Amino acid sequence: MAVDHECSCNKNPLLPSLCKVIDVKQETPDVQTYTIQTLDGKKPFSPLPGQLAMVSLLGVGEAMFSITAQGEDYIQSSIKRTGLLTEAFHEIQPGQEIGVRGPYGNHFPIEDLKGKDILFIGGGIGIAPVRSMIRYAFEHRDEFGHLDILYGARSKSDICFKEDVLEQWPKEKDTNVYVTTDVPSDDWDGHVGFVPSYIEEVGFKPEGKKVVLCGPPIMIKLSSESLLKMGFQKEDVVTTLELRMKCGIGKCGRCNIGSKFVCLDGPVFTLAELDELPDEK
Amino acid sequence: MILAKKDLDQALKILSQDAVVFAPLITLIEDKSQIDQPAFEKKFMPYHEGAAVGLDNFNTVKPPKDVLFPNVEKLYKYKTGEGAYIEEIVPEDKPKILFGIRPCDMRSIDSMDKVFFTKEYVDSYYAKRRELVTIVAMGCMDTQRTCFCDSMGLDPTYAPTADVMMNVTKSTRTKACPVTGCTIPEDDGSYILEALTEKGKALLDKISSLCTENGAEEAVRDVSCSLKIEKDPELDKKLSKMFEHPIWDKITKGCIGCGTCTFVCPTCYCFDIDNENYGAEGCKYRCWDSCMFSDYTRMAGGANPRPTKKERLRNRYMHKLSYFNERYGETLCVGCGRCIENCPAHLDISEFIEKASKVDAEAKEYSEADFAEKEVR
Amino acid sequence: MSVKKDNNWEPVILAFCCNWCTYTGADLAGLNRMKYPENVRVIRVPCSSRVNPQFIIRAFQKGADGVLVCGCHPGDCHYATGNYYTRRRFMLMKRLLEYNGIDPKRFQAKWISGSEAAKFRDTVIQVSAEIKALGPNTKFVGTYAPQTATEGGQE
Amino acid sequence: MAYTKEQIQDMIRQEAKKALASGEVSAVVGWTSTRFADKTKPFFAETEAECDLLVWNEYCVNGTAKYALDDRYPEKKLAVIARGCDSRAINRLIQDKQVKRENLYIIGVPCDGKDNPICKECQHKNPLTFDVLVGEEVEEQINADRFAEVLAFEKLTPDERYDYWAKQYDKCIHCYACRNACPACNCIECYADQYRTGWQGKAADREQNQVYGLTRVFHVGDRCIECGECERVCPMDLPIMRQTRKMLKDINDLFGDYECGMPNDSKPVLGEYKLEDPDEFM
Repeated sequence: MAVDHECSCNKNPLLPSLCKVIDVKQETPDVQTYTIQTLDGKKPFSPLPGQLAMVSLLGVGEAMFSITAQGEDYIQSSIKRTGLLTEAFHEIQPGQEIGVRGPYGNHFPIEDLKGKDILFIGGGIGIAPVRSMIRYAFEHRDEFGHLDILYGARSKSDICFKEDVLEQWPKEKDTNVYVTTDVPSDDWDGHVGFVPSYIEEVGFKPEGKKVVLCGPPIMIKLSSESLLKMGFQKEDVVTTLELRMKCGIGKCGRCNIGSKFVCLDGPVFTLAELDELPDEK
Repeated sequence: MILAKKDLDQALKILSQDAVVFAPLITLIEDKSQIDQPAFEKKFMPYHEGAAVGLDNFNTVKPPKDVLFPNVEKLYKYKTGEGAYIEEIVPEDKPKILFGIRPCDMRSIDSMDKVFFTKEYVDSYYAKRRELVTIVAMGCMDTQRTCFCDSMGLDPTYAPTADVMMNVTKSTRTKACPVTGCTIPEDDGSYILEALTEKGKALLDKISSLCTENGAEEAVRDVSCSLKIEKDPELDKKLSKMFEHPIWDKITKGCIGCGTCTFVCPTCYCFDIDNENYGAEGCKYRCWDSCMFSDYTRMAGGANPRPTKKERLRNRYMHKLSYFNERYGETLCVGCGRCIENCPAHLDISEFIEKASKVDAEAKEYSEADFAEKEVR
Repeated sequence: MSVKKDNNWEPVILAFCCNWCTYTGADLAGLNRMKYPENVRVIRVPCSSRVNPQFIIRAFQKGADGVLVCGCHPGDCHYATGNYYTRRRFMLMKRLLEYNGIDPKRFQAKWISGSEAAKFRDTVIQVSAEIKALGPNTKFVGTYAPQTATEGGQE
Repeated sequence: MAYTKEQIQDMIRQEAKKALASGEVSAVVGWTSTRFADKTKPFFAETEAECDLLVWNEYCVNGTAKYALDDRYPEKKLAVIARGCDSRAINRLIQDKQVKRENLYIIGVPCDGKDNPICKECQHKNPLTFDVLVGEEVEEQINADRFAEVLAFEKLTPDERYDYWAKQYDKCIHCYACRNACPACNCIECYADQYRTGWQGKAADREQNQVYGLTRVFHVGDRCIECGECERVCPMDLPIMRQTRKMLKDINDLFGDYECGMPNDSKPVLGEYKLEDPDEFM
């Protein structure tokens, strides 16, 4: 049998390890953040910013979620209530056991981003994967240039990670935070409008700047158009995709775009790489 | 080595002693009401004494892939709530012999090896089964009308990656079976066996007492497929530029969106992972899935990147003929013809290959009438 | 659940009971301290027509030895006509199951009103005795129970 | 004098061209030849030249009606070449409110039976609903006994029956061809596609196949038009009609003579009731 074992370990990549949720935080009416630890209080694994974890609620199902943050002894995932499984997730109480396997996928091109100014753009729950990179940049603040964070949510109550977005991040050194909501509300005195138009309004300069972009598909599409119009190069805009996944290891077949698998070759792609693939996003 | 046909059963009996031998067995489907004619089914099943082994004639409807990649495979058991656990279910470690698969099916196993063993992760369930399997491939003696493997670059009489290659010797003549109408040997011809790997040698050692050394016998190697198709050798590259081509609209119209083609395909390896619960306990299993189903790519919330059969069939054909080439360097269609024979809507991948080879990749319009003169078989 | 048929074996009977009649009837049986075999598991449904024929197949697969569907008498349905549909549906389902080899005693339907506590008791006693006489159900038995879950696929 | 196959084929082509020329029709669904003489495939003729590819012979076995569901809100009509069974299938879809009659242009063709065993028991060879009829009506089979198979099977013992079906469901590969070919299976989203643990498991093993098989039979049993597509398309040759016909037979026995897909708006048996229905649950 002529097969090349690229992986030296004998681990079963489809077998999750039993972990527990130690904290549940209600971010918005339909988004919760789960802090996950192994049963003996350790970190399940150490992901790089942008990587994914396959989280399973035993007896209900499993799905791929981006890892929004990690600490010494935990990882965090933020989950929006959209379907059956995520509805069940929102019933979770701290202490519940879940299965976790990962980390999967590639990650944001840290080496490429180092030494450059970065513009982070997030829309809605799309800020979740971006946040892992933002946190990384803050933890290694000296290795990066000026940081801009532009975040759009439907309304004030839909802003995820309010403490970070509204309080913590604006205080960080050499960092500008722009927040916009789609609809005005009485308790919101910030900018109102959609992300793509806000990008143009602020008028970011493309020189020496890289963009990390994530949000709903239509926002990614329109924001990319705005960015390209403003002179950004396709190679300088990275985005992260989401498709239905089952195995997470590039075997089960469904998350392909052309010959690439989002779970293995992605989820992070530059716009230039996406251009090479069939239009099936 | 030479094995007389009459000794085949004896050989399988010996091999069954310390392994499960999966061979294409012909079974009668019993219908005690005797309404219908008795139906025969040919399927790769564990050999037992007295079983009718059908090595010649038509291939099985279901490919032999489920010996390595079962239709349903339990991955792990779990319990939720109090005393929660996750416990791996390890495949049984009994050696298996896959006996008498055709070169097309052997090639499909090579493709599956590439999928499950390479690209960063090794699928441990598949790996475990694969290691325990010894494959005896059987060169085709005659081909069905839907066979086109030689147009896809295969040799219907030789499978270079098998553990043992088995061919009939030239003297064998056949006649029609008075009961089933199948072709059966007229005389006791023989098989010529050649070990291609160490595993194969070990297998042949077990039955060496039944065999004689090669004499003047020659293997039947002058078999060629009845279906010849004109395939552009660069079709994979051409197709990658044809994603928006109007041909897709036309050829997918007749498709009914079932999963027959994917389940009878020896190379389709996509799977789904699901669970079945019994109270707080349950087990996670994986099972064959089909890219032709709507829920294959549908995401939570209802968005679906492939909403209609056009996108789904396009993805299937592109995967077989272009994406897989790009990723693993070979075409995923081996030309076994199963999907052509079994498609409810009589779609024909070979017809698509021919048409896609001929059309202009840049064309904005496409009409079936351009291919009006059809070859009728 | 015991698999062998022995004297201690007790059948598992699943009873789908309409919330408005039979469930109240069963409640009344309890209030009156009527005795009936404890091997019946009651599932309350809003109407007997809520019972999907699939539930019955699933019940057998997951270990039930018998299934009982109970609803209001025709004409008494809380939703006016629900049990008329039930009647047609389960007359066909019963025959289809029988055609597929299930003993008709294993699947029964009965109209039991809220005041018919005694009828509920008698039905359960009768069904229980009948199924006990038949022994454990061996048809439509599932393969996913964790205690039997081993390697899948090939037989 | 009866027309020959070739004459009917020519007339079908002419009608198809006429329909396309009217400008009201986007495509004509019929059959075209494949590379095998004994197989035809469903075909959408969209241009005049493509109309000449339409064929009519004993191998035109595929049902054409279900393609009307591909586009539920069409801008133009879809022309369907319909045999007797196809016209019943169209009635089925209309009665189930899945397509509108005005969105279809039906080219009816009386059918003398195809290379399909179910045609031996066909009750309606002539189209029941059509806009234009090609050729002339054929004689219906009066003595075709559609329940003979069921009656014979009922005579077996319960264990024999169970074993038979269990073996059949072991064969099933869960491809859903029966569902996708069936004109009565016209739910916009099938329950089997709605992923939910405990509903329809995707695994192709006996347990899930029994659930799927029986649920489907029960769901379509009272609306079955007996075209036999389920059985024809099954790659594993499951005798699906043997189950469905059992339901139809019981319906006939219990609730009176019943046939589906007639050009009236009768409700399916399980979708209505009568106060005087027999009752055995007292």
